[in-house]
Amino acid sequence: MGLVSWLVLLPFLTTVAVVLTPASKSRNIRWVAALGTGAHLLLTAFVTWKYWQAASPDFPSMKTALATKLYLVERMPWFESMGIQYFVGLDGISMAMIILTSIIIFTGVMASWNVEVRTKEFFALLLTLVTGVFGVFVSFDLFLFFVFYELAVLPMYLLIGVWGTGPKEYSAMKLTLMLMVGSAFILVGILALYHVSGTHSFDLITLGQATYDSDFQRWVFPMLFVGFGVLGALYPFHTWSPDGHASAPTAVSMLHAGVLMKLGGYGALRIAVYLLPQGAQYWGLFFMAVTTINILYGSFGAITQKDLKYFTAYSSVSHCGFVLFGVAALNMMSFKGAIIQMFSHGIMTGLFFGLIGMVYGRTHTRIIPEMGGLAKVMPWLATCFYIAGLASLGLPGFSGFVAESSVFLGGFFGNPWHDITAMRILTLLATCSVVVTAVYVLRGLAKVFAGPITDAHFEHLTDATLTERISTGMLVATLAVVGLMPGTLINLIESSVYPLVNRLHAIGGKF
Amino acid sequence: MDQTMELGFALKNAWLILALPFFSFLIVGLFIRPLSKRAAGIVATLAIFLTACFAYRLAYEYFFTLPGALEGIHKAFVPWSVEWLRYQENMVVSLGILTDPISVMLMVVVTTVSSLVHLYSTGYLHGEDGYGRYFTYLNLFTFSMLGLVTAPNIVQMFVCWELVGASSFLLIGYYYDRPSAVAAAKKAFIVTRFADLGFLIGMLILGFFGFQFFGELPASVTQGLQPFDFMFLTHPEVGAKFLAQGGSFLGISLVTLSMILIYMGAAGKSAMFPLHIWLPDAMEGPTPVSALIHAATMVVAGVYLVARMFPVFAVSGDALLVVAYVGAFTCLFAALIGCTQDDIKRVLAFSTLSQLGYMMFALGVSSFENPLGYTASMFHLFTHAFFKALLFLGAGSVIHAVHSNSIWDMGGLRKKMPVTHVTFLIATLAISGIFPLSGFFSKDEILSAALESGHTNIFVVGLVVAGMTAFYMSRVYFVTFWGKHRTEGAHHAHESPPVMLIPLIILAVFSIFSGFIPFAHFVSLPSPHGGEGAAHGGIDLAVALPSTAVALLGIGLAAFFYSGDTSRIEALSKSLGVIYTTIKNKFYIDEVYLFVTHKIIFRFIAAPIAWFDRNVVDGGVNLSAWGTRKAGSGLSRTQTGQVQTYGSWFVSGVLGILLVLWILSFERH
Amino acid sequence: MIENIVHTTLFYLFAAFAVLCALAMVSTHRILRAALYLMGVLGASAAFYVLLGAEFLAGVQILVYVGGIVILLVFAVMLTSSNNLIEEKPSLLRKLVALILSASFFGISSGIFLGATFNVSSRLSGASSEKIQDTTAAIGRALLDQGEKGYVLPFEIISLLLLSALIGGIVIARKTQPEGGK
Amino acid sequence: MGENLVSFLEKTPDVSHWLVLSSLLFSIGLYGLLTRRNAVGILMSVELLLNSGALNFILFNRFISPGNIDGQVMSIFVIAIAAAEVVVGMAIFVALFQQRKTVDVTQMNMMKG
Amino acid sequence: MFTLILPELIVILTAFLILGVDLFVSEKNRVVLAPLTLVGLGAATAAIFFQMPEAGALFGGRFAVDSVTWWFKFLFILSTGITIALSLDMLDGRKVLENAQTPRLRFRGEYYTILLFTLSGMMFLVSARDLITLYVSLELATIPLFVLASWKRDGNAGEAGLKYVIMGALASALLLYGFSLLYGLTGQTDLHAISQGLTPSPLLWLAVALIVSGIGFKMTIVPFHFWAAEVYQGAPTPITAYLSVASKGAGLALMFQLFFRVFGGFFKDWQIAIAVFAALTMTLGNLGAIVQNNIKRFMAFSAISQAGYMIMGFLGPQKESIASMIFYMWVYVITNLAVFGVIIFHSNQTGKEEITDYRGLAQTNPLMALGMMLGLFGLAGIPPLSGFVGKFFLFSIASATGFHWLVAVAAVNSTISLYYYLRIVRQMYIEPPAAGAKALEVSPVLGFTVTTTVLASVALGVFPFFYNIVNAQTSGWMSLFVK
Repeated sequence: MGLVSWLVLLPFLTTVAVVLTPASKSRNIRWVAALGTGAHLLLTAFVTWKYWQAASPDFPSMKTALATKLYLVERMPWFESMGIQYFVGLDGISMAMIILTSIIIFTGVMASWNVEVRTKEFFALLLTLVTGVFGVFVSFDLFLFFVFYELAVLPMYLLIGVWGTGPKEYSAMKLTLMLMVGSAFILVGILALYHVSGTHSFDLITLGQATYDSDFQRWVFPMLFVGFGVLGALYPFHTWSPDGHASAPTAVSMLHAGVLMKLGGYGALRIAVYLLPQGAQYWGLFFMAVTTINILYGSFGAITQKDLKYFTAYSSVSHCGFVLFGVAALNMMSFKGAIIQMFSHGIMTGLFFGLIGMVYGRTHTRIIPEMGGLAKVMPWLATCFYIAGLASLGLPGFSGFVAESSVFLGGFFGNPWHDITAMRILTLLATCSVVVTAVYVLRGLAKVFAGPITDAHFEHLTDATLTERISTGMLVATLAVVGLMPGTLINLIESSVYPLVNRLHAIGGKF
Repeated sequence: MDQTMELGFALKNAWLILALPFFSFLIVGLFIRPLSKRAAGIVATLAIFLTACFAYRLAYEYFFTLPGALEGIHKAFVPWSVEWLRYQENMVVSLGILTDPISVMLMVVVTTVSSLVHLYSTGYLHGEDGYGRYFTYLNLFTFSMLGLVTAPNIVQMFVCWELVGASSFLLIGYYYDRPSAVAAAKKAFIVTRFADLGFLIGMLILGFFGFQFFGELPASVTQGLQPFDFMFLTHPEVGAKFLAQGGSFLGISLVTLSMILIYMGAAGKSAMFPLHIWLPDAMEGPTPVSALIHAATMVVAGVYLVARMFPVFAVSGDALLVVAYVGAFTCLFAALIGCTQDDIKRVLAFSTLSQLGYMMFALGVSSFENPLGYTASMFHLFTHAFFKALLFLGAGSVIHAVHSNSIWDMGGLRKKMPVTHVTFLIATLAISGIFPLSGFFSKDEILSAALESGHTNIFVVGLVVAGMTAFYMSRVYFVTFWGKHRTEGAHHAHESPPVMLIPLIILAVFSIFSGFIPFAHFVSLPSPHGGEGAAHGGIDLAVALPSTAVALLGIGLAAFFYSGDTSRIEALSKSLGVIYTTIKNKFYIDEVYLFVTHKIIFRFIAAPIAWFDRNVVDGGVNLSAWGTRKAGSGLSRTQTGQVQTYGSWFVSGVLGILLVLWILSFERH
Repeated sequence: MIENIVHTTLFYLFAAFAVLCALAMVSTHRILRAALYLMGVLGASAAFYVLLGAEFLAGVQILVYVGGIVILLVFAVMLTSSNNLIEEKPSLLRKLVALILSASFFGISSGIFLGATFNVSSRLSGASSEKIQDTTAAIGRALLDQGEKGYVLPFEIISLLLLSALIGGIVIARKTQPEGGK
Repeated sequence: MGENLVSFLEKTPDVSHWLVLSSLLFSIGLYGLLTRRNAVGILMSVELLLNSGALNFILFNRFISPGNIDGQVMSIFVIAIAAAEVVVGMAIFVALFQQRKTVDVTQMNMMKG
Repeated sequence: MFTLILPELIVILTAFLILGVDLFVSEKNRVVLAPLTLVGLGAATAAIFFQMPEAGALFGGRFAVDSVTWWFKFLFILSTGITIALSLDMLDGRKVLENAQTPRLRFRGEYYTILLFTLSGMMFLVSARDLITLYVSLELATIPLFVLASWKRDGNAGEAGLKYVIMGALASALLLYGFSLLYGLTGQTDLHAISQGLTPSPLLWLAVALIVSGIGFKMTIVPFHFWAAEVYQGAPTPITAYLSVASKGAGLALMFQLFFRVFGGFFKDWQIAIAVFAALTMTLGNLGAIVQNNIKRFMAFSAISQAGYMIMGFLGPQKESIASMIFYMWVYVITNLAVFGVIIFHSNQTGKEEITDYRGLAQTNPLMALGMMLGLFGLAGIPPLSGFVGKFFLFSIASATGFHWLVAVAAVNSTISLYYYLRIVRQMYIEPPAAGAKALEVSPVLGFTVTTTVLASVALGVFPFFYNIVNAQTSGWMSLFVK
């Protein structure tokens, strides 16, 4: 059992521990979950350190590398005759995602401190879900990847269905099914890759060394991209997201918008673009156009929303559009931007949903026009909300700016395979969303927190509790740290982005 | 920069100018504020005073100790920088400090005004709930503004640009339970954000070409620089390449396009027409904030940006023309509105707009051949900071006493508030351009720059506006301080506490004497071929006499209409009819914006998209689910329970397979 | 070749008889008559077997089929339709569907049969050509032979089948009221 | 005419004639199976089907591989299987009749959908 | 040599033993029958393991044992054993609620005997190497099931029996006709000899079509699946389970026998047809399941769609095809039996079979609900359950043979199936229990059976051990028949 396996095993063991804790004491269950995820946070820190030690000497050489290089690798044959392995490891991108997930789940547990209904099942499912997420980020065997991928998606059904609000069954079903249809396409793609490569292996690195003819790449790439795109809220497959998020309980929204939606972008980059450079070159512009729609459409859609969660969900559609936009733009900066955006949006939207949950827990409404003046009674939450809002509109000093500016630069700088003018026009259109974002974020925030208190019973509401402060504080701090010192994240991921770009240039070709 | 050169303490440790306010912001915001509001104010103020001292020291070292400084040669260099954001190789944005004449000058201005405003605020906001929060924001603003001023590259500029926008937003919305303040804050942010979109896009274009040229230019040009650095972008060879290879879009050369876009950002921040609408509303913030942000420092950031990018603007002559004409128009337009407003702060706001217009067109009319405008603009920026801050703080003092913003609620305050009165008068005269106050010098320089560069039409506008400025400022002065008190508030008004008066006095001193600084010696347009441009100071009588004359005329008119009873002005405004109401309503620009945003964008874009999403896209998803279910129930109808039907299916299945196999085998064999 | 003529004539006679019986069987409304017609078809089949040289089979056919199974079916008719021996007519649609399906099956299959070439044994030029003479003994031996040509295994399997059909039949048809029903 | 008939009759029926006959019987059986409303009638049609299957085996045995008796043995088994099927079917129909008082298959649609 | 047929002999002897014991013991003491049966099945399993490395033929080549037969036989024995374990509560009646509407099943001895006979039929089916043995053993594996399906002797059981017997007879007749044509084409009954003598011709396609209908009936392939819903609904629940696993397994074995052994030479001719039927079967099965309310009917459609996945393994001569299909069959059997375990537990206790009757089960009987959920997810193919792994391997075969569209159809179908499986999960987990619902009592046997099957279903997916063994033993099998 190596370190990386522990990253997956620890949440699983926590799940087991939660299951074994007597159901009568919900307090104990919470503590078990908190300790487990807290320990995971420490473990992640340690692993990051280890990763850094192992990887940093290679940084210079990665600039010309064509293959992703992994560290802390563990390999074990699994279904040997099919070439399926238990193959886990880390590179910079997955390390960043692990850090993100670890933070979000810890804060998510903190934010669900007041779940009293069927507490045990709740935490067990939540931790199962996160086990899957960690698994996805560390696995480099596509079979294993897919196993974890679905494991991460399914618990959502129950989490939303049981602990959700509103039309929860409908939303839960819609979410699950749409994501599953997406994963169905991924499955087709993975199998096609496996057989066509002739490598008899699902190992990403090995598959990366095979050659695929360009016709094949042309049809498999969209399968994979759309398949992952469903989870990444690619237009028009995003509609699970508003309903799903609106119905989900706090921690689930946090985890889902914060981490799960990132699996989409991660997969698209890691698998679709990495393995099928020519496919990416063929389809890049098309997907840039689609994601531009995503970006603008999401932000315009958010303007008129009345429900805070719908509001945030649409904003997520817009922001996740940046991730996929960056992936589709196919250059160094856009890739980097996409990855940073994943991280940044993860933290930011986690914060958003956490806060919405906390506010909802107090006001019992999420309808924006019904609220007002809450800053007076809950200054902490209001401050955090403002910070999240400002971060979401890409205010420099928070991570969103780093990400979005990278994506814009990447899109604007273009790549050798697509018409530069078209790319620029799309980029400029996408850029326009920063204004729209400002409009809806500020309108929403102003209505909810500023102005006079609209309802007498709001007068007696309390500010954040200790756990809530820990949770929100951590997220805010992360946003600021990455925003103020983007070097931390960039150094982590940069060496792993090089191979992606180098491959595009090496295995290129004009159509 | 010559590495062997001995740097003084301040230049060596230039990072302190950012670090002091930043850490003060963090410490005050996170730790002190929750413990004690009072301590928060004190610490924040002290930190900014310390920063101001440091800035003075730095300015001294820069202007007086560096080699060649005394001869009037002030080279730009970066005493400190660290890598901040690495987009990719050769595309690194650093966090650093650029010292050149204008940045050092602005450091002085910002820290001075900021520290005085901090001090003033300790009195002005005494006992309010958000006291600690206020100082946190103020520190944040100071930090961001200094970051903007010292930015060595355009990205840092943009970053801090956004941050000052955000802190301005926070400060305008300081009274967050007041809907008008919230709306104003929102408006300010969104309008400037919209303008920043232009900045951002312009930056993308510049960055792209910068990056492209970076690889093509010899190492002597790119040495130690990055594509986003001002020192690179404004390099003459880069400009030449821009002209040669920039290409064009829709018939406009890309360099012009990008500079106009960047100017859009500048215009947003500096509230040029038609992006000016946020500034008058921004007066909803506490008055010291208006003094600091919306008069003295942040709003001049646009001017500063244009000055910073001046060589590139100069490369594209058209962009400069845009700057000049928009500036001149705003100058006139705002002055017109200023004459009709009743809210003291709004009058000041419009006067700020108008003065910013001066600065802008001064930049717009200058060129490497006629570099005077550049100096003049910076000079006016410098003097304006002081007298406008003074005006605002004075107005704040009055408002503090009267508890109203309307000038018609005041009156007769000259006895009750002597210090305020005198300082306000000084500032009024300064802005009106009366010799020997500072405004006179800087405004004259602008006017003569316009005249000399051959933009006579702009000169005429400037001259007219000079008179109007004198008129509306004197109007405020007379209505506020002369006549009888019109309300109870004015009756019970009394002088403000010393912490508020001291800044007034200090600023008054600056307003009087800053005009005598031989500004051209320090700040002048760096010529493209090294060395300093031949900027000449001094008074051009051909300009000074008429401008003084119109100023006096304006004051006289104001005295005629407003010093005593107001029936004359009422008659005049009535006779002007529609024109008067249009001007009073700020030409209905706000209404147009409101119409566009709410009626068009929200109703015809956002709402349809939301509807489309819920009904068409989501409808598609639901339709597929519905279709599946329908198919299921349709299919279950074939499950009739009739065994013979099943048998029929069975047999037809056999026949079907047979046909399939047969047809397939035809194809194969 | 009179043998051939007789053979052929018999074939067509029995074929016509069998087909007519079969048609009558499926179209009569009286179920007991249907049983009778079935008996006719099966009897004709026995004749076919004789024509095909499988005399033993013909005997088995008469004994088991006609004598056993059809009688069983008649019992079944008696036990299940004591009061309505006349069957109601099937619906037109059902008849039509059945007609189309069975006709197309017949059309397609006979088309295939007529067009197919069989690997017809060369030894078979006439009815009296050489073949296994004593089929009865051969079948008897084969059924109990464990070797290459033996059928002891399917024979045993079929005995298990018959046994379980017997047990099952008894269990199901035993006249007991089910518990817990209505 | 007579000559024609004789020459026609002189040619003994060939394998395809037999096959067409069995196919015809089979199709008639199918028709019966698909139209009879009495379950026992259906069972009778099944007998017809099985019978034509058995006929096939015998005729193939005769024509294709007269050297062995596989086809005939198969026919014996088919007859046995037919018997077993009838036994079981009869038992089930009788039991059903006790419950529903009819064995009309068109009424056997309590479970559907 | 004798050991080759030992498992079958043990099963048959056990059947006779049960029949004998049943005659001589009183009703009360007949509880010993079940353990006896299970012991017999255990012995047969042991015999299979005992013979395992040995392969060979008996009875002049009519009966043969090879690597594939072991796994099928083992599977049949296992599913029979589990079925018996699941029937215990209904037969011995100790745990059935007194007012439950489900009547107790009677005639234990006969029940076990007939089950064992069908089991032996299936075992012979796998080992049969000539048409006659194949057909006869197929009938042995089918006809007694008609009886078992109407064992309850109520109206629905009778109707189920009627439909089953008529459709079964039709299928058997069509199959027989097809066999006769095969015989006619070659003059041989030996499967290997037939496969040598066949050449593509319309007559062959007619034979194949007729044979497919027979197989389709056993495996419930569209459009031969219609009987399944009603028979599953009317049959006693353990028999439903048995039909859905063992009978379907027998169908798969039959298909192995015919499509690999006999038609293996020209798989390219029927490959596309298989793909079409696989797609049709899984789609229509799934669509049918969406609207069902009765859980057994629902499981019938679920089983139909599973058959569609199973036959994907026939798409091409991949090395892994055999192992994949056997593995999936195993997985499916175990998972399906786990689900049926819970269904039987529930209907024994409540006498209800509607999906909505499962509401709140997670709160009254959390472990059973968990078992049900895992079982259903396994059927839907959710990782890391074995159902996913099995499906993945099957999809892999389709992908390897170039049927990417079929993979897409199958994968989307998995999603549809998830939709209806989630309906049950929703009832169990999301809906609150009915007012006053108490925890239902779980009998030890059922509890044990469900637990072990669920665990096995998880373990098969997580640990490659089983698949590796099957694959190692069967990977060369197909090359004998398919070129």
